[in-house]
Amino acid sequence: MDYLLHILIVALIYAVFAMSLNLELGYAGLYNFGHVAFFGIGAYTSALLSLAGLPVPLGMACAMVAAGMAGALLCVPALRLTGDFFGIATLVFAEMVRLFFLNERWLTKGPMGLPGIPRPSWVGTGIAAMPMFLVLCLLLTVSVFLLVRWVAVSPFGRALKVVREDEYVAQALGKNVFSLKTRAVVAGSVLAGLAGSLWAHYITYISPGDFTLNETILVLLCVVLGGKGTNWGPVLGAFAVVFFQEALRFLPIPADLGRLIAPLQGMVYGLALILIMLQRPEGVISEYRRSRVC
Amino acid sequence: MAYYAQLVLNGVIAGSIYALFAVGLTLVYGVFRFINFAHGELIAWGAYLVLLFALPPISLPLYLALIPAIAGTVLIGVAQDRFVYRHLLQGHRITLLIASIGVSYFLRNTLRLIWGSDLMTYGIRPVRGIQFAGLSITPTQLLMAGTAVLFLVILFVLLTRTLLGKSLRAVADNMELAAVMGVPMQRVRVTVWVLAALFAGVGGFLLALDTNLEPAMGMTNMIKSFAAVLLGGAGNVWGALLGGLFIGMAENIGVAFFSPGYKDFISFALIFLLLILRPQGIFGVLTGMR
Amino acid sequence: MKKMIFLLLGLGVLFCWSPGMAESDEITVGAVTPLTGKLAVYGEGFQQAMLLALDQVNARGGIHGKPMKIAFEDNNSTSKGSVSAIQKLITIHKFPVIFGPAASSNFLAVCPIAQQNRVILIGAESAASAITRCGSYVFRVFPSDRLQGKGVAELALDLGYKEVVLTYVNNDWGVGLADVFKEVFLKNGGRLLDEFAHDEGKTDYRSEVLRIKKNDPEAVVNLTYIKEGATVLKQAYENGVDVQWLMGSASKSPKLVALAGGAAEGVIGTYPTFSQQTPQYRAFKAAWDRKYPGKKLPIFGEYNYDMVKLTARALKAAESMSPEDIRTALMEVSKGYRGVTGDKTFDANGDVGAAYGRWTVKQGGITDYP
Amino acid sequence: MLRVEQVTKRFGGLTAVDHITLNVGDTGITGLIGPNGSGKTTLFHMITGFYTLDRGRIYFQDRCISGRPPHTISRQGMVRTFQHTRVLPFMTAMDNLLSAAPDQAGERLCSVFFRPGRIRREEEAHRERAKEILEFVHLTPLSHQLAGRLSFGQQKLLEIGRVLMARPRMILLDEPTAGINPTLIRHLVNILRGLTARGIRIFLIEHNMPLVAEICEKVFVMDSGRLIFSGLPAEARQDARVIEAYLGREDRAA
Repeated sequence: MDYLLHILIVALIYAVFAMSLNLELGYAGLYNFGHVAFFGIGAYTSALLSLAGLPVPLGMACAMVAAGMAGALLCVPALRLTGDFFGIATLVFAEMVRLFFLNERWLTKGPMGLPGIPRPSWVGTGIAAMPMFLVLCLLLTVSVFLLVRWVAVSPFGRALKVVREDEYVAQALGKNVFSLKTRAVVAGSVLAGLAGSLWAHYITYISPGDFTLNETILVLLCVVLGGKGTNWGPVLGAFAVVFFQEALRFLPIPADLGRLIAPLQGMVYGLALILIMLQRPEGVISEYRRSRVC
Repeated sequence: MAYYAQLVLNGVIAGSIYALFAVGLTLVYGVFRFINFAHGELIAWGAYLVLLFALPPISLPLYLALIPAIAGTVLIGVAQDRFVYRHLLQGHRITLLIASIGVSYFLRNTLRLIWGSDLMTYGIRPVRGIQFAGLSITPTQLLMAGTAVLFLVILFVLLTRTLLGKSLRAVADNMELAAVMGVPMQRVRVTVWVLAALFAGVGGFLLALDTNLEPAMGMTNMIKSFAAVLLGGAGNVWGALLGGLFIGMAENIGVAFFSPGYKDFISFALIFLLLILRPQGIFGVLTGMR
Repeated sequence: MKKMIFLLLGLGVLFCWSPGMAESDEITVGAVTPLTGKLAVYGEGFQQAMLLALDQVNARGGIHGKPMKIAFEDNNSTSKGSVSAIQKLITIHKFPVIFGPAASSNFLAVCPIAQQNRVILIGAESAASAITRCGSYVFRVFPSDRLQGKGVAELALDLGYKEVVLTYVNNDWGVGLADVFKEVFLKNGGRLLDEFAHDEGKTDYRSEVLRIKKNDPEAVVNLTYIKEGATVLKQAYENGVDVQWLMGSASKSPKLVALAGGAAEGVIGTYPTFSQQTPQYRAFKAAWDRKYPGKKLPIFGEYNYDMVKLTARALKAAESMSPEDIRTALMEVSKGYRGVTGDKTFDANGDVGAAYGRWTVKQGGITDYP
Repeated sequence: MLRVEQVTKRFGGLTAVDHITLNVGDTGITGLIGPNGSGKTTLFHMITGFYTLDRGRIYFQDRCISGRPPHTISRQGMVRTFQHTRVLPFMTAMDNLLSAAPDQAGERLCSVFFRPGRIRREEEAHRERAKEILEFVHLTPLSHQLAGRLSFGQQKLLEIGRVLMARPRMILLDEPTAGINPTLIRHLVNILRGLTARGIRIFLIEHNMPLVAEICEKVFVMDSGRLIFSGLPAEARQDARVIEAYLGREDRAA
């Protein structure tokens, strides 16, 4: 069942991506609408380096570093903004990054994209590599999950939540809000870079069109549907979103109505989103459920 | 010289369209504090409904078809509120945002279900632009800029001179306080959506008149319209106009100096810089709605 | 919680339920088609043309008496969606033949997957020259960019335009074509006054038009799509830019004229040609009008039609339904095959040759340029 | 302890705080009173670094703190509450306190990964202290309740507990008794007295005059951004300018 393997790999990569966003959105309360930029930076860095002959693991490490640095770079100006303004600044930043990929052809080959990105040599090539790639993704996802959880329950995670709940209180209690947020964004970007690099090595072809606002929206959905600010939420959300999208392919609709299928699917998708937000806005897993019991 | 003057003029026209879209967004954002992703779909629906009434079997002339079309758009706008947003106003803002993404998907795909994805047009013949002092402008463009300014003036008068407008501004300032003070919340809410949909519908019609119709036509200009909102200061009507003009001019003048592939990049970079240098919006000091 | 379980169960059932796998009394091939997203505009037409060919195949007894079917998978017009779609078609349904997605970037994303899985991938509208090197299982009935880029350059030179402005849509198709054009044009003594990309999907190209006007060229080579092309033409007309427009194949559509009106008058372009006088074309046109009365022929519809017809022929000729046998058969039946779009003989790389014709807009209609 | 010298804050044309100079010595509880809009809260914001100064300087324990960001000032031992209670509603009472512990090693990402032992020991210690403080403010039974679900008065207490957790040398309280019932006020007064006994200095804004007279050893009175009186509470009641500020607005306007 290579198809199932494929979906699992995609879901795992999205889980990493979603967890990285959750660090910013869920824990630190930062509305990052440009998270795909770091995914893209990770993907391009890793792809370009490994195409240039660097070993894949080294490329992935560089991807994380590059994404993290980009995150830090964004923070210096953008974190002076709060709420929606930060959101729009990040959104604009992501579009700028995409346009850079699109227009700097000497580096990225522009809209032609980068084909033939190698996979790590030890996972093999072609279809035979799928199971090993799944193992790689699984290992990385589990490590990221444990890492994020470790951070979330640490005093650092708690301080982030204070910042999320009330920045003034955080300052009054001696928290350096700017520094905390910066570290959250950098950590989130590093993990997004990892997800992006996994993506590039899995798909083996990337082009600027893969890193649009739509991707940000998708990963935002994963986080919010699953439950932001929780450990399992983003993972669950990523699996739900990926599986739901794939499941739509299996809806038995007669081929004659071909023209109608796609819009109908889109309508169902939209309607499902609206209903979930109306019925369960805090996501499948609620951050506060434990306390509600007592 | 005429070259640069023409670029500025093009920027002004493009900016007035951004502004027309931005006003609806800024009203909704000012009162409900969320970015309505589905605003672009109101724009598209406005344009398509005109087409519906202008084509057989109804075959109204365009300017007459505009009336039922705008009414229909307003209906959709109010329905958005009635069935979705209204129930979410108490919750987290990100919930509203995601719900509006859902509404956007739903409306856009409904559009595609009915009319298909193909490009459509009102079938207006292109005409030569009016030449004036070396500048060229088409009647449609004049109409666009004129409508944008006219609507903004009407809106400004509405907001500052009428009781309803004043209540609206009160709600934008502080929703809870306004409710306590006896501002008719229901009416204000409906008014905001009617106005937002009205602007979107008219804007969509004008955009389609200038170019063509496709289901994603509203989406394309959305990011910049929202940037215009923020540049002008959220909830500030004049700010939205100036913000829109600023973005329109920036990207058009940029074409002269950079590769047009970087057209968006220029305007985005400027938005980014401005956000950081003047987070209260470039025109934060001007008094508008708030 | 209960709801969740039911949901999961429902999903599980959906996954296990897969059409076409159990039923062996029909021959099904897969198709990755842009039904949503930015290419959906074209996807519908591709699909209709494929279905038309399919009807004809089945009306003549299908494949050895078994009806042929096409399972369409949407790709969202993205490379990610294309990969997902082809993974499903290959691994769930195990179709031996898959019709690839439009847009070269999407096609290039799925090529390696098809090649590695030894599944035949056929494209009907992907022009990028890189596809030539995709591998032995990848075919296309659409000629490579190289031919067309050369064609446009020759067109400009033939018409005596030595100095032109070049603009192209900023995507894989436009950039690829522009590169070939530039190479050939410059080598043959041409000169570019200005060269720039324009964004895909914009509604306002007035400043780009102005940049053309500033250079005051006699001719502009505008390699772009229908929507962008129509908008540029219209806004250039409004701005009083009167130049000879030279365009590519992607904007050759009645839609261009419908959108740009009089502004499209006199445009000259190249397109991979095929005679509209052949019996094949006339039969196709008649069949199209019967099945979709009142509908204009979609862009690249003829290629999609030929692709399905040719595949059906190969399926009939193949010794078994294994991709290897079908591949051999495909090479074999293509030799000298004359479809609607002309000679479809595959070369060793799975490419076809083409003669490039020239089109022009005259009195609101698209006709051949003499 | 705290010296404010010639500080001024303007908002557009309005001067909210006008050349204020005051010295909060080593007194247990000091009050800051004045009519609404006289600039008391603005002054608090300036002292704690939330507002920048247009001019003047502020010294805390003889170190200049003006121009420093709020969190640095807080770390030097001057911690404040807000006029409207600001607990962290979606965190438990316990977490509210724990998050206020000063100088936590666990808030540095490196230590989170590389010094887990030290963090565990620190957390243990903080937890113990938080329990003591909850006991002190009588919130022990509610320690695992979400702070947002506590009653208004309980939130006030939690806020004071949270300030304590930060190990302050001086606390700035902005209207600590606003909106709470008399019983709770007594409770609060006891807590404040307990704090001064521990050597913590308190500077508070208060409208409840009898209470100010009861607990404050010294008061400052502000009116329209100016300091009009400083001295003993009992003297303030007799001071003509103070009386005028509270009652005689019309006379002055005329």
